[in-house]
Amino acid sequence: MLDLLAQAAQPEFARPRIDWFALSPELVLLSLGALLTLLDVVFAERAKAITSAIAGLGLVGVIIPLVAVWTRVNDGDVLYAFAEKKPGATDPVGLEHYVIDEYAIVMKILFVLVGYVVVLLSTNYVAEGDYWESEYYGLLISSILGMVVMASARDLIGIFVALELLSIPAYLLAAWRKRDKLSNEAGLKYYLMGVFASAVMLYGMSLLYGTTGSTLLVDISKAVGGRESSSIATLGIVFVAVGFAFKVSAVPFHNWAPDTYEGAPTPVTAFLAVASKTAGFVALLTLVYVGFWGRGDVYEPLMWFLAAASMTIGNLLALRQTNFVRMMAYSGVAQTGFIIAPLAVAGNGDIADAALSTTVNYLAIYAAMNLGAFGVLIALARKTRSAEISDMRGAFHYAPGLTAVMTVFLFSLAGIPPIGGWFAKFRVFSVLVQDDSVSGYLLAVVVAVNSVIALYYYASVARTMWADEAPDGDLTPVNVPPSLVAALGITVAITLVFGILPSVVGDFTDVSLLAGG
Amino acid sequence: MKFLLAASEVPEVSFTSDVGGGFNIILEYVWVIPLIMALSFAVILFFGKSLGSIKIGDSETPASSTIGIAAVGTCFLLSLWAGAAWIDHRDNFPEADATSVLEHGGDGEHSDDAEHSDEAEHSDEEGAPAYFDGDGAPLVDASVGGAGAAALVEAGEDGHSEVHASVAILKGFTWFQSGGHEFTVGILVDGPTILMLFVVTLISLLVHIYSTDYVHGDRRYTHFFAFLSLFTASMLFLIMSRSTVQFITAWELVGVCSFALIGHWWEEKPNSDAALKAFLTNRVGDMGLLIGMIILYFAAGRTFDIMTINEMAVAGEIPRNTLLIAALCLTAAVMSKSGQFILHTWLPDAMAGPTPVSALIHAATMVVAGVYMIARLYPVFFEGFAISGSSINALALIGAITVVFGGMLAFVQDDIKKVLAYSTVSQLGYMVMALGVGAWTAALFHLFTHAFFKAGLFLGAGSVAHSVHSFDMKKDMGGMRKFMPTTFKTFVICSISLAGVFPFAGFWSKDEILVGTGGWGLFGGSGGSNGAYTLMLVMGLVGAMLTGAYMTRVIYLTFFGEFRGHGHPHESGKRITIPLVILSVFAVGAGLLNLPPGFITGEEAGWQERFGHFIEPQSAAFPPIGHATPSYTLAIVASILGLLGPAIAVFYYFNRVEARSKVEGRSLTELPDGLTSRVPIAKAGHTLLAEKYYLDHLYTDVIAGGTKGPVADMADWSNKHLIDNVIDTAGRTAVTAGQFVYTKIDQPLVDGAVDGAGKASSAFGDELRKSQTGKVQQYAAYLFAAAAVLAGVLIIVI
Amino acid sequence: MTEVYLNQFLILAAVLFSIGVYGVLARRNGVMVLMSIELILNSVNINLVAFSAFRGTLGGEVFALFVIAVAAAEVGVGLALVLLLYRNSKTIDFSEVDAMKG
Amino acid sequence: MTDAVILAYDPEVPRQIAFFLIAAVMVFSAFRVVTTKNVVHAALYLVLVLAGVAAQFILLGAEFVGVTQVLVYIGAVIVLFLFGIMLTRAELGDDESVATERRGMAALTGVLLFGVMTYAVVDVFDDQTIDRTEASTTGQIGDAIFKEYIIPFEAVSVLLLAALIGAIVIARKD
Repeated sequence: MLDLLAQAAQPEFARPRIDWFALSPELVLLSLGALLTLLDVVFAERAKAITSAIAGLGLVGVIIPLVAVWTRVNDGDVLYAFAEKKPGATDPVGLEHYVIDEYAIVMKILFVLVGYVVVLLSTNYVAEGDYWESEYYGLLISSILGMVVMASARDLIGIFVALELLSIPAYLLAAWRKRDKLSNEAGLKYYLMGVFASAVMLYGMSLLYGTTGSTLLVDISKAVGGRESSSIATLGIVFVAVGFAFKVSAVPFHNWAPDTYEGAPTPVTAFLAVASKTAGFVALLTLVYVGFWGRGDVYEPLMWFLAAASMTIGNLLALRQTNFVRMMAYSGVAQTGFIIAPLAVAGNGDIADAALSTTVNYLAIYAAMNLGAFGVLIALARKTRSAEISDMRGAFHYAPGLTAVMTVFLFSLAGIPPIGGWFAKFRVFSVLVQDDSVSGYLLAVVVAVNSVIALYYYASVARTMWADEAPDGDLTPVNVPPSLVAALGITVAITLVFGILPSVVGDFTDVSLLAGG
Repeated sequence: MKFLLAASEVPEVSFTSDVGGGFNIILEYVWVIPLIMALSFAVILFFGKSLGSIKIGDSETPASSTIGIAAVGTCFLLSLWAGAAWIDHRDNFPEADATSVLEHGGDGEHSDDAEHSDEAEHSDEEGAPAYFDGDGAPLVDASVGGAGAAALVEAGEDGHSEVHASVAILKGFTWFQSGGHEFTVGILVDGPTILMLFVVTLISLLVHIYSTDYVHGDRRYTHFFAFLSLFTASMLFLIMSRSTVQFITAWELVGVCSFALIGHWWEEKPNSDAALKAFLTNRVGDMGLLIGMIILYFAAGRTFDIMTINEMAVAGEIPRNTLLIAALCLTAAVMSKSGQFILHTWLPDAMAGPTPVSALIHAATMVVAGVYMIARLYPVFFEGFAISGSSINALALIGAITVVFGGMLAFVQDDIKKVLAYSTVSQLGYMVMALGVGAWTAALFHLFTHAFFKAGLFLGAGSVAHSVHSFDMKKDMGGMRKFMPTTFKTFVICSISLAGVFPFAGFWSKDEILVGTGGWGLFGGSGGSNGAYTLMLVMGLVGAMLTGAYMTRVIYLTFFGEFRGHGHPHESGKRITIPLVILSVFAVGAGLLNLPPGFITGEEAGWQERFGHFIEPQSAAFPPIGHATPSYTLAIVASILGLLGPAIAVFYYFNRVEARSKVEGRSLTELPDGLTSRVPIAKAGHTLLAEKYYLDHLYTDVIAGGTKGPVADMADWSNKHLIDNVIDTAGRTAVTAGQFVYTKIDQPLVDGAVDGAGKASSAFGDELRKSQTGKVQQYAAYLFAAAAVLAGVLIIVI
Repeated sequence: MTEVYLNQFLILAAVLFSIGVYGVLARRNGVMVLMSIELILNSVNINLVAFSAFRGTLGGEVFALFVIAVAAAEVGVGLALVLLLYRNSKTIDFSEVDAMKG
Repeated sequence: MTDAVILAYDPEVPRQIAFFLIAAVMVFSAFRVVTTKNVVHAALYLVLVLAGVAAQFILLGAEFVGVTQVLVYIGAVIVLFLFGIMLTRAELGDDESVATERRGMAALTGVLLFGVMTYAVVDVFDDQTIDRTEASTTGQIGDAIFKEYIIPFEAVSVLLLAALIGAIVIARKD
């Protein structure tokens, strides 16, 4: 073995120049994870009380370097984490493997914010539920780290590793309620489906690598884009997309979602439904805009199919649910369809930019309204101990504030103006129409029809909460802990602001095309 | 991404409060009115219950309704002020100037800079700041002169500018810019806005007052008033929307309120089902609205501004086909919101809500939102459907069908509110038909008069129902005139107005619509420059006949005959009857506002067409509104036909049914099929018998007794055999036809299709659920197989 | 002249992949399903290394190393979950894990 | 090193013979892994497949990957599997009761996937050959990992730690 290593007779290893500033958010996040692990090791039980506070504060702390980097990339500049001196060049050339552009940083901020809200949602839930606490937050942080890495990763290996880094902790968290068979089942199903999906994705990646011999997306784009159609490229693109279609729970790769959501601890469900899904979209967007660029003939019909199928089937299944979490799972499937829809026309160069910012915009609004809905559920479940819709009857009579906030989230999800969700849907519509193609118009009609169906189940929940009588006339108020109040405050504010005053935050999601795309 | 600057990038709101003096200032601040109602909603929702009751006079009134009434009362006063200010503003609008400016625009001549400055100066002299808008220049200001004409100045990039005159008041600012879209919001105040402002606040005020009694003691009293406030706010917001986005927002909001209020009594499943049905049916139309508006957004060069869209549509800058598609999409929205045939089914179901809600939302205001939308975006429809040149178009046809079908359906309802609901459907059909044939003013006029008499009818029905605790005319009503004289009188007045009897309000507005169709020149009417819509005229006349007939039936079943219910009905309290009286006064007199030209001569000629004068937009952004020449012939023919329906019904009910009731000794509601055998006459029926003879005698005196000899005999014979049979047959046929439409077409087909779509999607959902077996390896099989199939298909296809 | 074809490796990988897929779908024993997953992941590695040799670049080999590392972690997690299942339900039969459905 | 020797004096024939022999063993073993009723046998067949994969890597000139394969898979993963088998006390003949249609579904899916994959690779890489002359060195791989793939590398370390901690929490009795 040593012989083998010694044999390495080749040019001196040249350390690439590292842009520590650009990497600072990741480093802070990494330190946060390490700190949490260390605290657990050193102080054991005594650290329990403060782990969630540290996790939350730490995530807020990550915002600082993120915003600092943001000001740098604000005008469409691109930072490269690594640069190397190429022969003949005076300045180091950035390596395209890890890129911090406007898009990446916006998504990173979104992930960290979502992570923060999830920590807020988890604080009391985990502390009162007798879970493994510090490990919980440690895994949460490492999953968020995976997402943050995903936003910048621009090569196959980076995307694969980031995907696994964000998924593996999530598999475990879904099963975190150890003595509960349902939680166990949830984790197992999620794990198995996740592994199968990443196996398919890996096979696709191996083919994409095979087309060019490089793992860099920009190189792959050169090899597959604009060329004659090649079965390998098509197979590779479809298989890789399948891996992320699973992650975003698009039909027909959605089956895990309702089962996992139902069984997993509710804050983890919120995390899966929002952060994990967003991460899948981030990868999908990166791939479509960088890796598959020029192969619209493959991914456009694929995305069209996924969008239409997800919307329709998700909605039809959501109609029949009696459990709020399962309903949200299917509604999430439908929302996935709405979010994918712009990608079905993204190949049109004129509207590629609009399609990208539309998707990012939808993701941000979706994150706020979905997290909020789960937050209300967590708060209500403190009293009802259930996620059945029928147990939310008459919530208005004992928790008017929660009911009002929930109504905002539900109506936003349904796309009623002037709440954020409406604006998100409007932009999807407008991108589809702008494409001015038959497929675009058809998909717009599918979106329209599905918006009609979707309202039914959202409105039914609102109706149950507002108008029914509370079960057994029990009107004891819900004790909502401050962290939940904070989480709901943040999410409801974002949901409303995105709808009522989008200009305040609208530009947040107006990202320019990805670097290299 | 200049995110840090995002907030400051919004153009400054610059209101120039120069409306020619203090009085007209309200026109620039009408947005305060919905704001008051929105505040009222918030206050009632969050503090309503904790504020307890307020003692007014001798009765305890919960604070929530007091807040609501105070708010809507203030709004009503502000609306009156706005109306007065508008009259002032409009009267000072120099039509001659407008025309000359219009010609500039119409001829395509770009006024040069000198002219432009002249115009601007001219405006300044009159105290009218200019409204700048255009591609290059940001929207800086929108304001209008109170004392004079407002000028709509379009500054092109090349310095050229077009000057359009518009009497409308436009104010607004860019709400936000995002993703390449610019969203403007603001107010657009013109004739229709002022009209609706008055109608909405007045009816809402009356309904608020009425409701304090009607829903008294309801456990959701507070919520009821909160949602009334929210609804009023949304409706007011809708009518003054400047941009289509605002319009959609308000449109959805009124839908939500309607949903919440229909489902006020959730506990009963039919009610909640009705609310959801209403909501869903409306959503179908909402999608039409959304798609239509988005088409217009792109067609008009990325703008949501209603005035700009109108202007471009008129100027022919949007291709006809685009307008046609947009108009068709919007028509879907109208069909659902304004209950046009095949999407009307939610409206009768919506009667599950409390009666004041039906009066406010499902008769007078929300359901006319669709009509209002056509009126607002009229150029789109006018150009899209080529209204001026054709003799049939989608809008007119849908309206006409709705008129007749709605009227027939109203025949066979036993629920008094359902009769009124179908009647509303039918009347909305008139409005849509009027817009379809180009009679813009007539449509809005009918909207105006209809609001009063229909609200009056609903509230009257509610008053009766409040007393007998039921809406079933056949089971629980009858003879109510004895117990509720005020309700009876107002109800009859409103019914006469609805039936279009001279000189009640309904006559004038309906006549104007019929004239506006321009059909059959033999009546002397002419639809102005628009086409001759003969079919619509016929349908309209049939509708008029039906209207009188079904209202007669309602009046008979409710107020005549013997009381068939239980308990001791009594007249409702003052808070219920006073709104009824007010509404019936309007139902009588509102028609005088738009007397046709030539009806009055001499000094008072100024009263002619006042309504049209104040309501019609004076703007380049509007197609020429055709003014039909009124026709005495048509008025007489229509009146005869309009009275023929009620006459048949009167004979059928007051004569035949009444007689049979006497014979049977109980209060009947319809004639039993076939000739029945003699039933021993009960003592209780004696008075009725006498009365029947009395009526019969009168009838004989009038018709037959006036003549002698063979004529009298002949008349007598024809009365006994011919007229009797004809009327009998006509009545029976009408009932059968209505029954047929209701049981064979409306319920199974239309309603069934709507329900069926829901059921089918549920069933499909159930099937899909079976694929969710819970077995993870099953899921894995889907995953791998789907991956393989998707890849395979794409490899083969590409 | 004998040639080493790229396709011989790729088809071997495809065979292993398909056998693995058969395994994960047909097996009921949880541990055996996990073993089948290893078959799939190894087939991907064959692909990667074959392409690496074919293209003469290192990326594939590095990728394969990462796949090996991640696969090890995945097996660990998977076995932990199967153990948990066994402890809670006294079975590792995946077809009995269907408490949630519909 | 063996690889280099083979390349030196006989370029292709022994390699091809080795490939097909190993491939045959691999396919047979893989087949047994998914069909044998005995869990322990399945694990042992898996060892054969994994070793075969390592051998193929070496045939392809990827020595370092091949060695890692042996170390990680046969050294660690298989041991994990055996522990898993023991801890779950799996019975012999466990898969006796598998329904036929389930096998049919699984086989169908497998064949479908195989068809699509094979079609694609045959379509594109019809008769392309691998003409690699020298094996990649460990040093090159190390350089690559610590240069462009440093972030995935660090991420994998976090991943392993997280998986370790999480797996312990999940699997331990408490």
